[in-house]
Amino acid sequence: MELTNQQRNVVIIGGGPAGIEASKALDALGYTVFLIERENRLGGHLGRWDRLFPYGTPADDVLGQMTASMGRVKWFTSTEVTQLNKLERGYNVILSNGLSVLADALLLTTGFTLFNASKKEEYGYGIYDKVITNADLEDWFSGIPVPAVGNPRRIGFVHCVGSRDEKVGNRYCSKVCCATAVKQACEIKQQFPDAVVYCFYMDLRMFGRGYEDMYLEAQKKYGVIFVRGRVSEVSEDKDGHLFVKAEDTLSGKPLRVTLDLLVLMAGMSHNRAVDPIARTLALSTMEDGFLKPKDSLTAAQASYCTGVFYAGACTGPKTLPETMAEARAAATNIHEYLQEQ
Amino acid sequence: MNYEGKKRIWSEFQKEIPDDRYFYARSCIRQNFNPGAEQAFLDIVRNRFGKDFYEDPLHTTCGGIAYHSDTTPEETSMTIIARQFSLMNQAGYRNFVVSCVTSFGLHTEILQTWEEHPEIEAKIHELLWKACKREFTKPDFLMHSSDMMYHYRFLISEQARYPLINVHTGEPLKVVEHIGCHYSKIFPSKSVGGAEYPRVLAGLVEALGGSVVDYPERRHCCGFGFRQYLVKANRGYSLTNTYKKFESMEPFHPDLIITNCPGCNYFLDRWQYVIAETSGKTYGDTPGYGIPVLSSEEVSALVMGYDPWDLGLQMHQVAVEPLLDKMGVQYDKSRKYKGVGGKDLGIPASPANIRIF
Amino acid sequence: MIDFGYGISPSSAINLDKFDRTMFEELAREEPDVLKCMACGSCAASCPTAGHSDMNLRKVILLLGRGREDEALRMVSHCMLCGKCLIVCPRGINTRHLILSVTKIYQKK
Amino acid sequence: MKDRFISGYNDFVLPFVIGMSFILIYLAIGIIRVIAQLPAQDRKKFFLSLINPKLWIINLKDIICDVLLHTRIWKRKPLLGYMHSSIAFGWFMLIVLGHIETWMFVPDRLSTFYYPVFFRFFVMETDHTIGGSFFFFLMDFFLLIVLSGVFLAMFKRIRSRIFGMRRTTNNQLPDRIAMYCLWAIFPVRLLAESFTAGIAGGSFLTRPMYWLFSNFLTNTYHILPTWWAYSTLLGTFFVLLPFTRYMHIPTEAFLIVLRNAGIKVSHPRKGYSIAQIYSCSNCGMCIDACPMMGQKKNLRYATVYFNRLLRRRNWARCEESADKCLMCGKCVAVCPVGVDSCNIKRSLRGLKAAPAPADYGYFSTYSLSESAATSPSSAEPAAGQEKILYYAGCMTQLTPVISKAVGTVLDRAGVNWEFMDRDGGICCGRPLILAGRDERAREMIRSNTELIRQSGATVLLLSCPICYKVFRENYDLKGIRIVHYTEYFDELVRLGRITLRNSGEKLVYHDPCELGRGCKVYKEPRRVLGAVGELVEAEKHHDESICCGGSLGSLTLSYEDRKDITMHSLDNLLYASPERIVTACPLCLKTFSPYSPKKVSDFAEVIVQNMN
Repeated sequence: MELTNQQRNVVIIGGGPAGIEASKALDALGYTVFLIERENRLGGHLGRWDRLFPYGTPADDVLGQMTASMGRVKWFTSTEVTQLNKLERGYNVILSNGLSVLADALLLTTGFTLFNASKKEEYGYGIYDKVITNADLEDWFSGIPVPAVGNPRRIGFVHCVGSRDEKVGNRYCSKVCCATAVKQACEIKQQFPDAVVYCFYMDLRMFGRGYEDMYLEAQKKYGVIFVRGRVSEVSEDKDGHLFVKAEDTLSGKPLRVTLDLLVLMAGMSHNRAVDPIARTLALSTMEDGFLKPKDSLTAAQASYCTGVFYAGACTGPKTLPETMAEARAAATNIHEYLQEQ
Repeated sequence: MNYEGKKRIWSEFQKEIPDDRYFYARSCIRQNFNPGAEQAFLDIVRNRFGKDFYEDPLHTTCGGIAYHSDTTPEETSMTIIARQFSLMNQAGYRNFVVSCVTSFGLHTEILQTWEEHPEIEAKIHELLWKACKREFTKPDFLMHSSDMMYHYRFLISEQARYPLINVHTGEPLKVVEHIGCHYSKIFPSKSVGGAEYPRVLAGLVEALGGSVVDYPERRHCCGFGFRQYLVKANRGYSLTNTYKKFESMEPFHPDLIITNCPGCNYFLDRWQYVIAETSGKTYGDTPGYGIPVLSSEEVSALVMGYDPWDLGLQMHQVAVEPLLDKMGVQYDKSRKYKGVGGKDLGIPASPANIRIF
Repeated sequence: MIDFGYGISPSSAINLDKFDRTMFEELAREEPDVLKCMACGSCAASCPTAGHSDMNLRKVILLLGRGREDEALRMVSHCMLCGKCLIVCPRGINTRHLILSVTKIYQKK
Repeated sequence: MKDRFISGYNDFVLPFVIGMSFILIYLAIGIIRVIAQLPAQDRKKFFLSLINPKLWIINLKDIICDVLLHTRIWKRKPLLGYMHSSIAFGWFMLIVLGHIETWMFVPDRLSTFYYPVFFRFFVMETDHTIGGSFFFFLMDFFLLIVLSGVFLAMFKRIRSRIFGMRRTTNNQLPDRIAMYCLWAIFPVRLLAESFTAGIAGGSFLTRPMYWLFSNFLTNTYHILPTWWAYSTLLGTFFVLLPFTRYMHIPTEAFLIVLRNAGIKVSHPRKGYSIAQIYSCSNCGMCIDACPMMGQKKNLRYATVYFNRLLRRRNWARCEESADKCLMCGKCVAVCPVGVDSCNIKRSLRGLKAAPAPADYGYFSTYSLSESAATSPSSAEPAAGQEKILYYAGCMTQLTPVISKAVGTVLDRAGVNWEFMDRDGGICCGRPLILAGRDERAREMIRSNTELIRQSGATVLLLSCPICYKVFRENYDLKGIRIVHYTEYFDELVRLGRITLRNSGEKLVYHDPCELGRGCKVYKEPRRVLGAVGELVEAEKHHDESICCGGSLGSLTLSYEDRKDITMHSLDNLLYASPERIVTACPLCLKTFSPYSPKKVSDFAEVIVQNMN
């Protein structure tokens, strides 16, 4: 018996940008789409960000535009997958709200979690009052009070916190932190024009269109000072200021500076919430915990498990445009897959 | 500073410390510089707390200084240490406690090496047998004496006669805790509290009523650095390291520095004299005197009411009298330079820039 | 004072807390392009003095921004003003005039 | 012809006398000051030149050609040339003829210097003589010439393009007043002479005017007022003169004498430079010539304004202007007066340079490159055989195509040569000289001279025009021939040591500033290129070629602004639709290459491609 598209169910786990984009695409193809989000609203990390690099687009605008019309997508927030069973064809997904769905295809858009910066003990996140993360600073930009920010005259940004760091188990580059740091450095200069802002970087990975211009602007317009060298340790002095040590690798000399605020550019870690699902479905993961696609070039959206697809940062750090593109690609892959069934 | 944050990290670096029955290995340099410290340690654990700490007269140096000075290969140290373990086995003990941080670091390193490379351990069994016809088994637990002080900190505070409180102001004494590099920087998981915010001395100081000074260069080496001090051409480097630490702690006006390492104790103490005599500068709460530098055992003993001169505190360069006065410790000034049975040890020459009494 | 045959050596570290930025800011006003340097090293690589002196324009810019004026000026004193760095700079910094401005501004010291 | 008044005087001459006295005193003081400010050596040169009869002849010729006839402008823009020479020469002739008339008819009045100027007022015609009519005719004729020039000048103010000028100088208030005076002087003189023609006589211009006016005016009433007006205009003009562009009229002759004496600029605002900047007629020819003028914002950097600012000692703006200048030398080339503004700007850069300490101690670590020092050909050349030392220079290190091609040509020609700076070398010193730091450049010159002398070479071959200029002008390499590769290759071709084939490719040759205007090498590269392809000319070429924009002369020009100049220069080169642009300078090559729609090649590269 030939099933219509509408009679086929696709369950998408994770209501971030990838989930939203894929759900709309699949909905447009006529499938019945269930979008499951753990948090109380759609958007994922995008919902916490204030403005986006490289052009400073407000994240709310992007998210608003994305969620403006969700079509017939059945989306559930504050909902988790409680049980997942592989059937002969498809999957039975039981949700925490009691709903049970027979899914013909499953799309994992579970994204990432922000690296827990307190793991880098030497930076003192959670111990020193004036050390915050990129996400904390985004909160502050959005108007949420962050007392640590205060009225700083000297500000530092530490790139690669929890990225390119084998000691914390993350050997990879998180891709977005360099651009985020430069963006935030400019934004904080807008707020505190007289402040001296330092960026401590290992490499500046300004790979995207418009990123290099942003970097140039940070240098020339905002006078952000770039120091090539990873911060090695942070201490608090008697007055609660931060005493920072790094090597200025370009001059080959140790560098010391006292700061009023230090922003740690926490990178992307794999989302542990996906681990139980991966175990249940016996999905392959990589050594750093991210899900392993069937082929990183030719089948980047496919898993080793029939009917299970990936999109976005669940397979590794991605920028927003990459995530969106993957979501649309996954929708196409799922469509092809369902048509062949 | 968020204390809760520190507690969260401390909770990740805890180790099991057996309460009793240890084989004790001394520090070769400390026996000479501050012999009272080890004597006090044994007296406290044995006589005050009634614990079983065995000390074998046949045990030797671990060879750590020679090893870290690049004069002997690791196998030499391994064999020496294997012999210590053999002595421990012979005496019927399973727990090993060392007095010296370098020694503790070396023991830890060797045990870890053997664990990763059993073939090396097998070779050492062979070498030990060739050298002195001995067999050994590894200890169940390896501890540093400061771990024991930390472990017994509440027993100590129960018996405290002079807690680390300034009797004139009622304020806690400001204590700089300095951890020897080899205690936790090599293997943070083998320590109490880890390498970044070590808990071992901070916990002791808190239990004894003092407050810990957290100054920017707290992680920094005391300056000993083996080759840095031992090779005279490098000695300025050693001194500069220590100087950097003192400059960093200066604004906090500490009353006392507590260390867990014989080398650190010595260098933080003696370099204060050299800094004073070359630059005229002294540090600490009492102008002109410098900051007394005591080991965790000495501090514990002092708190428990041991006589400072019996403890051998006159062996330290920086005068302890201002500290004793702040703690309210009763002492006889005239006994400071008297040896056993009132023997006159002679009064040292007075330095120009740092007061000694 | 006693001479022990060794002593406290001065720190080689760059201490940004002690760096008075006024002079560098004056330079940046006169030569805004100095801020554009991305330390690629093209200038230093093509410099005809390379291998013969310690002149390194990339380092000059860096050191001026780190409060090491003396070192930077020593380097600049070797410059022949030939302009090769100007030709190779990918950010289009007017390196020749930058060098002249450096000597002019820091001469006031 | 005889005196009308016994006294030979009328009050109306006073304004003229006052003005004339003022300007003569002013000029006398000025000349003394300039001479006093000259460096002792130059002063000596100047006085020696005054007793050199050969120089007298040259001075006279130059003064007649440049000051009176403006031959330089004639060559460039005939109409503009006519305008200038009609006023200058015409006026000069009026003065001369006035004196001749006075000398002929009332010789005892020659002692009063106003008399010849107002000759027609002071005399009456007693009888018609051929001689008298002849002079009357000449006077009227030259007045007509001057008037035609004045008319053109007025017209030029409105429509400058007709004279081939896109932009003209914007005048200041004193300039404008003086200009109106100048415009009015000759028509008023015509009126005055016309009204007086009934008494003093006249010729084809003044007589008919007299008859015409007498029909409706009582001429006698107007005689005195018009002469008053004429005298007042002259007086005003003379008093204003030092504060206006017209100061060039008396200064230029002095400049010519100084220049011919061999004096060079040594200070931007003293001695020779004063003569230079006061000789600037503010004609504005340099505005259109300047390659920076493609951008309106750069108009203020035109040399004419620089000269004006320097006259006013506006140091800050002068410095800005001097630092901006590309030193391409085009403004000097087109200047009708030949104001040496590049060197004035250079000396200003030097004057304002921060006294930075230089440390060139490391020069001693340079040696002749390995190959030059050890190759077998470095042995003493056989008698009569020249030994060539090739110095590529800094910039050529960035364009290895040039040095490689030069090497190929030399090898093919079987020349005994060495590469002086294969592994890099000391800068030639020209960039420092361009920046006004001559003192510092001297160390480079000394070290390079030593290296070259050591090599035992008889010929120093250069491919970089920047180097070429400095080696020619600032190095003392007696006994060693200094030659640019364009010249040398031309020689090789003519000696038959290399033969070329003509590919028929349409080539355009770009004259690098330092080679063309700087060293006057124009024909050699063209001759060689003509043999390898069809050589076409750019719209502006030779002396008027346009700088590529990459010049090291400018200190402050941003690379964005340089790009505009490059595009402008490329447009000029592509005027005759060539297939390829050929240049003979590494900097031009490097500057043009990224932006040119047509392939840009080096001279040597083209030779190699077309060598048999």
